[in-house]
Amino acid sequence: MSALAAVRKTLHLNRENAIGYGLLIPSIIIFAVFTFWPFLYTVYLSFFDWNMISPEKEFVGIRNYMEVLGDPRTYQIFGNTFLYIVILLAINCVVPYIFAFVIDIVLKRWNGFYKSALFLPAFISLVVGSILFTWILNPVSGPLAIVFGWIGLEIPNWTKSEGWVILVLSLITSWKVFGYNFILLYASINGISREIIESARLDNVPLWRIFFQIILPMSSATGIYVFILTIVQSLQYVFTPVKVVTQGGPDYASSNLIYHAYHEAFVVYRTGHSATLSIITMALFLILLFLYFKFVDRGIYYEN
Amino acid sequence: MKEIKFEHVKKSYGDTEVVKDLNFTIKEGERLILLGPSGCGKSTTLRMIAGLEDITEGSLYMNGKKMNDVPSGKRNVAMVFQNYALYPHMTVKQNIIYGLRVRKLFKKDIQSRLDSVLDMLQLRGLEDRLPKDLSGGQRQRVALARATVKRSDFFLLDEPLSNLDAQLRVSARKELLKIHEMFKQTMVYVTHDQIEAMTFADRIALMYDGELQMLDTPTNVYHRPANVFTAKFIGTPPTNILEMDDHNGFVTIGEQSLELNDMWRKHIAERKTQNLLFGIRPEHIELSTTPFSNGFQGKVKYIENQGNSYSVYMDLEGKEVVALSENKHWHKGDIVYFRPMMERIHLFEKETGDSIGYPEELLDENDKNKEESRVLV
Amino acid sequence: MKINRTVEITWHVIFMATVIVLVFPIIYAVGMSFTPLEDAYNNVLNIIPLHPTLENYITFFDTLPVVKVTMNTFIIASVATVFKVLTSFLAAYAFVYFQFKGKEVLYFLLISTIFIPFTVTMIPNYLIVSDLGLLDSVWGVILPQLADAIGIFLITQSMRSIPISLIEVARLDNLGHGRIMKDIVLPLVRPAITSVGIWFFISSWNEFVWPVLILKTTENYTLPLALQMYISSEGGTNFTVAMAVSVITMIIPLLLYLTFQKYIIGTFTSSGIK
Amino acid sequence: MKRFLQTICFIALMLFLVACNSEAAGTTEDGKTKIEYWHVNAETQGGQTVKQLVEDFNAQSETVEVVAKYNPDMYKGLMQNLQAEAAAGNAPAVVQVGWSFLNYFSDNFSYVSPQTVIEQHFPEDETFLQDKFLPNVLDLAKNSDGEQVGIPYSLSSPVLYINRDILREAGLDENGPQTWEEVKEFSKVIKEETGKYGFYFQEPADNWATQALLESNGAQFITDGKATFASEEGIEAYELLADMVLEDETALHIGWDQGVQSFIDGSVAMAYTTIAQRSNIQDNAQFDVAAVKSPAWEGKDVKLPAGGAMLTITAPNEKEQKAAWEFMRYLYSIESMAEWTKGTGYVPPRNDVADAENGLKTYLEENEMMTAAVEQMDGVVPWASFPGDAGLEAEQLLLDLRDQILGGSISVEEGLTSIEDKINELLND
Repeated sequence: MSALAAVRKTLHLNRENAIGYGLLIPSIIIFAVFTFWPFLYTVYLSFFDWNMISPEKEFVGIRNYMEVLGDPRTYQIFGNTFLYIVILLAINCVVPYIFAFVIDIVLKRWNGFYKSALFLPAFISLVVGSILFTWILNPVSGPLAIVFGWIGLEIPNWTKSEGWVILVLSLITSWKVFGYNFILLYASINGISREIIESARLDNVPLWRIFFQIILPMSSATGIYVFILTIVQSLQYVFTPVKVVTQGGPDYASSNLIYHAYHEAFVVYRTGHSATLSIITMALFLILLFLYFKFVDRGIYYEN
Repeated sequence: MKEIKFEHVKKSYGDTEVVKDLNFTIKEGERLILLGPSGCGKSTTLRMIAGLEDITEGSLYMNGKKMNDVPSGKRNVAMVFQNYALYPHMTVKQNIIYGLRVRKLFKKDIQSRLDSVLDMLQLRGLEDRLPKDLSGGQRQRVALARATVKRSDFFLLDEPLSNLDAQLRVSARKELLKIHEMFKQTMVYVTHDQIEAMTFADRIALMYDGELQMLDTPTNVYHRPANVFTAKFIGTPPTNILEMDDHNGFVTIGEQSLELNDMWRKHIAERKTQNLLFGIRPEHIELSTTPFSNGFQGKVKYIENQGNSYSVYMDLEGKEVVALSENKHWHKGDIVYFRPMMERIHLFEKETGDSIGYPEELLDENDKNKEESRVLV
Repeated sequence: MKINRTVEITWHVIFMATVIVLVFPIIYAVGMSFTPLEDAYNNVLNIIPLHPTLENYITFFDTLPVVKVTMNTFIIASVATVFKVLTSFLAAYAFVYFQFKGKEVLYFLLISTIFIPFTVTMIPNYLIVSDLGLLDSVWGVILPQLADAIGIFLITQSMRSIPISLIEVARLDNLGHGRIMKDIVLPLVRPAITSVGIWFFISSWNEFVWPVLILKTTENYTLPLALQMYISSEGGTNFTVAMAVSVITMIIPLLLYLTFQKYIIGTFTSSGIK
Repeated sequence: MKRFLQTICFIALMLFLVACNSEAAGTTEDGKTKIEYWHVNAETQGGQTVKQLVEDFNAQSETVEVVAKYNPDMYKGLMQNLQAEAAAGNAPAVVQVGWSFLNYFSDNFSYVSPQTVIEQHFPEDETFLQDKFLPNVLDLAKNSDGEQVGIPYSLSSPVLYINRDILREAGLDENGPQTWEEVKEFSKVIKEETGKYGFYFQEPADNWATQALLESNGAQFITDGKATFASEEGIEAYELLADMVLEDETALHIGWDQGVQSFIDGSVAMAYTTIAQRSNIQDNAQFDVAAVKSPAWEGKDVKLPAGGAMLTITAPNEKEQKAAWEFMRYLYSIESMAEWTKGTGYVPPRNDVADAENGLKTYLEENEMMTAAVEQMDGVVPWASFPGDAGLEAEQLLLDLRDQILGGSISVEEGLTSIEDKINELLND
């Protein structure tokens, strides 16, 4: 009884606050069971050598970490992941930013049509997209190759060339991601007071300056949100085309941290390595998490 | 008794004390204005009455009952917010009657209350509009209407007119008076605008830095300021406050001095206070181009046109003194002679800033009656 | 605002090109779904079928209980959406309108789950679903998806933008939290909820990796899984049937989008994340 | 819109309230033993036949009910699902296991040898395996310890598909090349005469075709549990392919699906791939297409690893094991085998199906393309499956090597030698 009272006191638990906790319970239960526990379990697994079915897990300490970090392959994967991030950011953050600006400020006609059309593929499954693009982009027989052939151009053999493969898989992913990010950024830019932009126009400020000096800072909270979302979500979205089209090949040239963790767990069944890779990925994402709380969460609050 | 009583009420956020030890009573049916500069704690005080802020220490009584832990909804208060807080997704009519519907009043009753308030506040014809389709004045009236239909014992207003232009304010004040006439609620009204306070209040509670400075009628707040802060805050341009060095019955500024009359000398002598501040309102200074027998000489620094009069800023031995004049022929650099009206001066203790009061000769019947109710904090 | 005419035309060209790149594959997929496989192989450029046929759709309907599969997809998507929205809404309400101990920490913890890649949770979740006896059941797919951090984040942002005085007025009217949620907060965050809800629905509808793990029998498949039945490295991919399945998979999201596109874009624009 | 959303919400909630009924394996209402059969047969690869066979079986069996589960992504995908299932403590009853997973499967999963089940419960079938299967075929399903893990079910072999129209256009023998040396020559001519690619060598996520290429030249993938593919013959064989891709640029280096697409649309003259692609190619190619036997190396015997899978019994208890064999016996009947072959293009593992009247006699007469595959079955050798825990990793290393070699980032000799060393190191651990 007194213990209960003590808990009540430390939690500052009056009736009002109890309701607050109560409202959170559904989310907390779901997250605890399906996210936090699995996360801890993965941390635990990263210290074991296990193939998922053998009844015994062999405790190996930090050997998994040593092995993963000692493997040159891991650094190739890091490099790929970085390349994916750069390309995805360029296509799904920078370009939509500019597009959103242009459609809001420059273009006066067909805006509705553009918005609808650009958003459209966001509603379609990436599996569909992957199959479709594998066919369309067949470097020998695909429709694009044939059209290119008429003008004497060749499509690179992208599924088998380093570099190209990442670019094309990123493009396939962008097909789906682009529209959503575009709409988010458009919403933010559209919300900036017209007076500010108009007064800049009165001062004859060129468009690019308006973009960099007014639009960018004033929509920065959304910008950073999209930036982070692009990295965290798109990197996971890329998984589908990688799995459907290349399975990480050729020779890991299209694999990234997420796919590689999957590959280790479900193709060669090294659960420990997979868990280790996931934990390393998490650690990298943590930096983003920090950025997020530093800028987005509060930034957005004040922007309102 | 629909009165509100504060007993040693304090409010703090962490280490910052926003309201320090409030003790006063708001009388049943009166229009009390909480006046003060921004950040003085007046809104917090109002919100404590409404139950929107917890009371850190002390007790708040309403209707004779301790209210500290009673939730807002059970305090029988209506409130008008500065931004009106109209529900943007409800029409005017829905906004007004939403609270009544929640209280499960009879339909007929709701309708009659709605009708009367719509007429009273000239909102007929706007019932089905959304707030976004209303003008500022209309929104303000809807907010008033919504608070009015509740027919609560306590009617709280948080800067309700600050978003209106000057003309609308005048008419809005009239409407407020009309409402108060009709329902005689205990009205607590927060504003930083002294004109609003003067014209509307039965009593003004002037707050500064979380403390109550003075609680009295508008007349007394103006003519009998309880302390330097009150004197300076009320009136534009503000009261001139000058230091009286080693007075001996004289107000000495640099080389010049002014002799106080007997009535004041006697009053000071009774108070046995030495270090005093001398206060005089700009409108109580006589100006002249020729020297007064008992007055100061200064130099015009600059002039502000007030429309019906001019504020003349003068340099007096390095100190600035402002006086009001109906005469427009003052120029920068002119030598000017001026004299405070002796029956209109205020004296304050230098240490505390509190008024040392007024000679008996100056107090009329009315003042004497009010003497008890005046609170000097 | 005066914009240079050439600048404007250049941008129109760029936008048109982008629209074509983004929309062409969808039109191509529709065309191919009505084309016999033989034609698809030999006339890849014919978007409009030379010999239009329903054969691909017939094959699909013959090999799978399409209605059941569509229902499965719909059940998963709608139940997951409703619950995600509900839990996110309640959590957001708690975070915005209550001051309780540990609030910041909890918020931080919940939001940080956005940063956990799905590979981290996949294996343990599979074990949990299996222990619950929900393998090969749509409920097994749904269960881990009943709450969502992005939903909490977006709805919290939207709620924070409601002036607090609206809630205070309600409190003065002695409204309970249920009433405040339903009559005041909910209508005011409706755009955010709708856009988040649409997004949940679409994501769940198109979900692939997780259902592949859980669903086993064809009767329990979802549409994106059905697609896999026509892709086989060893037997070859039946591209045109795959496209027919794709069209069926797309049709509901696309109809939803095309019918309500004005509303949807408006909602996304007005809710934004600001 | 509002109404619409409300309706969705309402329906969703109703659906949720309707109790979920997940039927687990076990016993059905009518007392039949319910078992799961896991297969990899997509709709393009006999999915319909699996469905038909299971339906027919269920209709005639009074004691057993089979539920078929398709596993996408071939044997690898099936193994992944099996892994997840095992981790969760469950198991289906009958599973198709691809040859390359033979050792991995037998090392890591619990199973019962079919013969054991037969001897325990079905004495009448005691000689079934021995009577109906050739010993070399049965051997395919033995692991490195010589244990009979399962029974061969799907047998495939690689054949050379040729586009006779292109061969004629290039002035080449329309019956196609007989040797690998000729394949290379043909391709050169085709490239010169028609500008098209001469050859495509299948590139799936396994080393099946590579093994055929290397071992036919006298190399040996595994000798006594050690990798030995980097012999002179092995290097020579691999170099031919690498040369065609990198030097001559007459062969296409591309994903499997895309490669087949390019053969069917006439961009590539010859494709070396599994007989399982027959119906896809035959149905969709608009040119004179044929399948010829796998090329040999000049003066050497062809050695072709068996592709496909075996059926294994993974049922955990005797009741289900019994049911599993009943089902399997049905699948291995002549009629079922014939259906299976027709539906998939696989070569029947039973020795008496091809000639039986109720088997495939007429079918084979009508389908010339199958002949090449059936005829070359005497050259069948087991699919090299590396033993031990590192087996899958070894397999993966070889796959990675293919990308490296054909991508030109490493020479054949260096690549094969170093990977061989690496694999042997792994196997020793």
